[in-house]
Amino acid sequence: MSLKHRLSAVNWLPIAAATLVACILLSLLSSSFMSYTNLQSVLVQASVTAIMAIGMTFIIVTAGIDISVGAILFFTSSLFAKLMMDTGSYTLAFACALLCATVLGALNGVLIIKYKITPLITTLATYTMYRGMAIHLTGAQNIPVPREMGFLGNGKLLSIPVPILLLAVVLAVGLYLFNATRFGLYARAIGNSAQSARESNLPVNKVTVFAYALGGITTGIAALILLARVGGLQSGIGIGIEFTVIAAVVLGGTKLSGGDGTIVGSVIGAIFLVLIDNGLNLMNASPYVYDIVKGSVLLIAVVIDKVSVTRQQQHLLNQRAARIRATG
Amino acid sequence: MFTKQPIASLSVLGLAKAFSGKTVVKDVSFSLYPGEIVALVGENGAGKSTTKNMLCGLLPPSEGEIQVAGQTVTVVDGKQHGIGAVHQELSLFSSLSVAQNICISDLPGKPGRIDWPACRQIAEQQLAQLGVDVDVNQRVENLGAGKQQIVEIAKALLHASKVLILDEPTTSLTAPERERLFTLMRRLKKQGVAIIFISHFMDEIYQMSDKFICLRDGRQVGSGNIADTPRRELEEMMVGRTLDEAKVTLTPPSTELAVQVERLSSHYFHDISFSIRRGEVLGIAGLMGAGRTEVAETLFGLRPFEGRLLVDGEQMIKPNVRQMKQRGVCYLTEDRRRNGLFGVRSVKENLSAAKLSRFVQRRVKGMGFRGEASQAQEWVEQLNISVPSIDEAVSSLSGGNQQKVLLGRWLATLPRVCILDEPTKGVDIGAKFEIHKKIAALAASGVAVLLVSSDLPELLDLSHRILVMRTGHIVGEFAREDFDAVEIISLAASSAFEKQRA
Amino acid sequence: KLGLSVDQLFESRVGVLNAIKSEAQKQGFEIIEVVADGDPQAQNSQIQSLVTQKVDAILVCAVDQNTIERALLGAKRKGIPIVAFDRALPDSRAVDAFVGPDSITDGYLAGQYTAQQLAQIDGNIQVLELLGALNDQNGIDRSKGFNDAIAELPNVEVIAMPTDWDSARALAATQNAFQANPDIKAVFAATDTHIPSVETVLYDIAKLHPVGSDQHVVVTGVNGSNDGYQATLRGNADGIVVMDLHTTGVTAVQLAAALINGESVELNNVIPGNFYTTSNIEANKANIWGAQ
Amino acid sequence: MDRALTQNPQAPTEKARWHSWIKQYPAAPIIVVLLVAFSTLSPYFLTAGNIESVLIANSVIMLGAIGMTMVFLTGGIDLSISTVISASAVIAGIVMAQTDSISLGIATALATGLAFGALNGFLIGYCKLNPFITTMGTQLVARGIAFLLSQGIAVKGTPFGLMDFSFAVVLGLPAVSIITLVITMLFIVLLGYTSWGREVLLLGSNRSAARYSGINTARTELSVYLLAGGLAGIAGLISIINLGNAIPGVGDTLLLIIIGGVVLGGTSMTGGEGSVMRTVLGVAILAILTSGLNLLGIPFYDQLIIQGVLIFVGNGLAQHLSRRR
Ligand SMILES: Nc1ncnc2c1ncn2[C@@H]1O[C@H](COP(=O)(O)OP(=O)(O)OP(=O)(O)O)[C@@H](O)[C@H]1O
Ligand SMILES: Nc1ncnc2c1ncn2[C@@H]1O[C@H](COP(=O)(O)OP(=O)(O)OP(=O)(O)O)[C@@H](O)[C@H]1O
Ligand SMILES: [Mg+2]
Ligand SMILES: [Mg+2]
Repeated sequence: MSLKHRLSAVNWLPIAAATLVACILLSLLSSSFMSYTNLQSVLVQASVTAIMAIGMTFIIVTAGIDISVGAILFFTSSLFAKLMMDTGSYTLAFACALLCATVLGALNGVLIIKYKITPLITTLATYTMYRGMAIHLTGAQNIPVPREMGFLGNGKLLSIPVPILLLAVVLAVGLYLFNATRFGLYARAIGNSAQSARESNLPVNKVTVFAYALGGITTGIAALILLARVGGLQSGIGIGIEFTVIAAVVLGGTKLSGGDGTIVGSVIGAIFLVLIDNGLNLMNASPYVYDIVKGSVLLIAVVIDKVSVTRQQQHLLNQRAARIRATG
Repeated sequence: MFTKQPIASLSVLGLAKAFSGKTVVKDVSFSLYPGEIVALVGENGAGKSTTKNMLCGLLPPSEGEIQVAGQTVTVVDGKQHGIGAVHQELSLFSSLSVAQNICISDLPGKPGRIDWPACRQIAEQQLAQLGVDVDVNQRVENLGAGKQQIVEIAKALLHASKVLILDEPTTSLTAPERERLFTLMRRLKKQGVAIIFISHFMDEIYQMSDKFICLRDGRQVGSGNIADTPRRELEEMMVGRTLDEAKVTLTPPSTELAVQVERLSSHYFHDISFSIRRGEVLGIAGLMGAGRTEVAETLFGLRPFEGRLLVDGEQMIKPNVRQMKQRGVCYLTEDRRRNGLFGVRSVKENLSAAKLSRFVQRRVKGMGFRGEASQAQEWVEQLNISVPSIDEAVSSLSGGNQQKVLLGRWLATLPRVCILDEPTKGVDIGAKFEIHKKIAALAASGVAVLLVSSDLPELLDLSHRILVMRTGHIVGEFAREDFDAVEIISLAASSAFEKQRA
Repeated sequence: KLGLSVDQLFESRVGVLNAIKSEAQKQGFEIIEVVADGDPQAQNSQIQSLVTQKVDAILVCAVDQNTIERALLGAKRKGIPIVAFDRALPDSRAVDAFVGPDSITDGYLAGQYTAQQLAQIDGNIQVLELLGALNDQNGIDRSKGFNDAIAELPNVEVIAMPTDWDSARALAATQNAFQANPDIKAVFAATDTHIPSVETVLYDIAKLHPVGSDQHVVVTGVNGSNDGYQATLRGNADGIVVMDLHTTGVTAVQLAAALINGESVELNNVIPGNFYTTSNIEANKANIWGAQ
Repeated sequence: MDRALTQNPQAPTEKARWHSWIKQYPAAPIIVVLLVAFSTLSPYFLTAGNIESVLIANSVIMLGAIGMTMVFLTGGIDLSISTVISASAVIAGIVMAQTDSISLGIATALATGLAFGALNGFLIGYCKLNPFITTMGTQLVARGIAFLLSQGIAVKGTPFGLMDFSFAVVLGLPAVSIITLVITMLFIVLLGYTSWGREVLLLGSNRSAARYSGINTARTELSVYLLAGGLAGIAGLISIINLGNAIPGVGDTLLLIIIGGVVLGGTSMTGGEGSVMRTVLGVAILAILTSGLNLLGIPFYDQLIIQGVLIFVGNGLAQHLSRRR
């Protein structure tokens, strides 16, 4: 296989290119952009969505979707804050929160395979349920978390911010699961064709539940980081983040129709989305133009993506044509 | 038990299957012994694929008992019981690589750590056995239909240690690949693997199998040794009536040119020139991957090209499908699942899809579909499509019946130029003959037909002229009086031999 | 029977609701509560359903001040008195009484304090303002009040960042703002629940110095949540404007009761907020609804 | 011989017809159950006032949902419907406030919706861009425009004529419901009984096959997003009628409700299967559910939980009914 051929299979290249372009543009537009601290803070800001996007990638490659992650984040944070306040035990709170996030995620998977309702409507239903449960739990109160929690949000280990380290760990695990394990391969296979997967005797149900559980646990980790960074539970925290997460995944080159995707792409997608906000903030843009700029940038990004993919394909076709001409 | 025979690899007793109350398979009982090839024959919709699905654990039987190696099992587990199957509709994962597809049900290495090099190696071995050259790192979606079928076979062979079920494995294969498959089947047979072979090609069945089981309307109507059963008898057992003499008569074409192709080139072929006259059937032979399908699709305005394409003497510049349809051109795709059928939609809608305006009620322009149902019903009867109702989703039809629906869609447009790519793929013998007669009649009525087929006898029977393609080039042309099967195959295949030598 | 129509559930809203409910119980009213979850159309139909259920008075906090007029007029025609709370309905012909904060003054109080603190600094002074939702009148008014007050300093540049009341966004915005303008001297949060986020950022860039230190960044906010209280208590924040949610709630029920009895009441009942600083906040803990 | 089966298809039995009807409208039994439950539990549920307010409150959702149904039928998604509603309302509101002309307002609302629809349709149909990201982009642009033009606050100065219209009653129903009803019927016909509608369904069922059958997939797709945009425009205008003013966030909260209604009705997101009638039922479920739970005085957060649970219970019920013979 030629290098070109190999590259054409790397579907996160377009978003990486778009991100690079965005970085160059921003460093021209704002002198403070290219500073070490700013780039670091971009990564820290992206960590929450990026971690969730890694989990979401597994779900989307199975041709599923999870609208409820925002609500899982809300519920998990609520549970954690509540437990912290009531018991003061870190171990208990951490364990319960992560377990609970995983279980809620897995529950989505179980409901999807049990009721055979499309993932969208299933997770839409659980979205309202989880959200209701979270408000029920806290009565829409804000709950502060202890200051030491802040370590998760802005502490440093080996002079690298903890959220970035966590992102790196989740990324490494995600890459491994995706590329080296049966689960990763099966997930892609199921997304390609659930029918064929069944014909090939793949454990469709187990893989589905596991994928959603992964979505849950990554959301749990993200929830704890976010909670630590904003210093306490706020009612409605995380609601709406699902669209950002899905957008990061799709921007990263994962097809919503399933079967095909990359973990690295999702992380770059999340960073790209944060870059837009970062740039607008740095340039002191009027609060009213944020959405317009963000929307336009998204549109430009998909166009760039399309153009580059089309050009790659065209190149391969030309190669083939040359081969055929040569045999004549 | 006093039999001297070895234990049956697989035996079934009174197997039955009903879909929401409608029985499609009933009273199927047979035993399958190691090292024997059993042909499962029957018309389209007879229940062959459904039986296969029950045998490999995809469908739970409504009634009956399945024994694997003498043990009664409730659910068949392909991997555990050593049963592999090639499904009629490809069950591949298009965005995974060839190697991943082949090994997916039995990956080397630990569950938490797949051994990818080993996986590639296994895949290469499997493909080498079949004697085809496919890059195992290639994504399956980049392969043509023929190569996909090979991959599917390679995948099934991997864990078919005891029983292998082949559901119409040869529909997309050309002669050399078929031969390789047969060689392989013989080898497996020697190794003691029992094979169930489903096919509509009687030649193959007589060449390969030891025994047969015949289904008709879901019931087992006969079984026995192939050697003791004359071909005619078996055919009549399948269809349940006496068959007419199977010979189509061709009428000579007119001199009027319907399609002219001059120096046509694209990414997939180079410098193609030919013409088709009204009333002529022009066959194109070639191995898989020769680019026949691409030429056919280009003629229908589906792909960009360089060169000249004339329909009725009028040059088509950057045509699209709609323009070609307006000129009376139609194209029957070889890949019915991907490019042909609207799976969840009804048979009726599938039949009318290419000619919606035909059904439009005139009173209010563009509104309503008066006459759609009766037209559809007419075509269902004409093509003998076995379907409970025209409102049934087309995906629940048997493979051969799906093919007939697709054919019906295009015949309903009353074409003047008919491009047919593997028109009888998966169609049973009776229906195939009917379709051949229809094609001949179409030609006789002045329609120009371009026939692409991997079924050489079909080409020889039906064509006035045959072009041979190899790797995107036309390498030969035969007039009907010079038809020579051996020469056509060797001309089509010579590149493959060259490649092997190199 | 009292009908209670609420825009959305969040901490300070729940604070008022609790006050309303306990006062209603004291006065022997039954409460029928509906929540619109931010959807004005839903609130319209919910108010109508309250009318259908023949409540004696309606207490309403509008999703959007201009869009429930139709439903309110419907109630009015049935003779049901209407009390708006928390969010004023200035142009309404249907509302009989309003009780709630004076958001412009609340913002002004915080701005005034900030201006005092920055008065000695020469040269260009940058002030970060974390806006509320751009379509929330209280958010808009707090911003207006704050900007009016701060404009009294000649050399101030206000950098406004949208947050949509979302702490995560507030956090990112603060972080980015300090990257672009490391010299920001003061931060104003439209809700003090964002102050912990501000603390996180200041800590990150080693600028978290308590009140009184030279390098201290002035931090103020409006609301009265525990977040704001704790931050002020710690001295990371200078002070917060605390809304009197309890009085608001109690007054709302009292107004409704009076209207039901046919008494005439004051149309506008503003419950002013109080500005508490690090020095006096602990002493006033009892007056701060969120303090724990 | 079994051929008889194909030649004279059995007259469908009463049971079989019921069976296929339930399959067609999986939402119907849920509606019946909910209606019975709520009307017994709350005396106010079936009052004219309540029905009227439910109808009015859901008119905007219904129009958005029709658009979303068409888009889903092609296998796409349109996240921008909700904020295009807002943008159309704001732009039309501003035009009406300036000119006091209702007809000009209607024209601008429609034009705004169509413009966004055309943009979506062009990018998705002709440039073959990913519908999710594309419409997410236009969603943000539309939202931004709505907020920028209105500065976040309601646009006042709606002509009195339009206000009066909100109280108008035709045939015992509020006028806006009549408009919604007429448009709904129009689209039932358009999708179910025209070749355009058939092309949309075929396209969604198998895009490649549609191309091979000579359907102009790009143009069909463009028309679908265009119409969805147009409907969002009208919905924006209706929101002004209902609310009296144009507000910039009016549609924003509706996205999930619209998607929920469409999918609950039984239209599949993967395309090719569904109908406007199903969506009517799906939207009705959500409308009945929210209204009923409110009347029962169930706390907001418990309503959320109950809604979620009922979706599963309802679907289980529908599946059970359609499986039983
Ligand atoms: N999922 C299903 N639901 C309903 N009916 C089905 C389903 N699958 C198959 N059938 C029906 O069962 C009958 C037998 O189908 P089957 O696919 O077994 O035929 P076959 O013998 O393999 O035919 P072919 O030679 O055309 O492949 C057909 O009439 C078909 O319509
Ligand atoms: N979807 C596709 N994407 C990329 N390449 C393709 C695709 N389909 C076919 N090809 C390639 O085009 C060439 C010709 O394809 P194809 O197999 O359809 O030719 P054919 O002569 O019609 O053979 P067949 O006997 O299989 O019909 C092959 O080399 C194949 O790999
Ligand atoms: Mg079959
Ligand atoms: Mg071909």
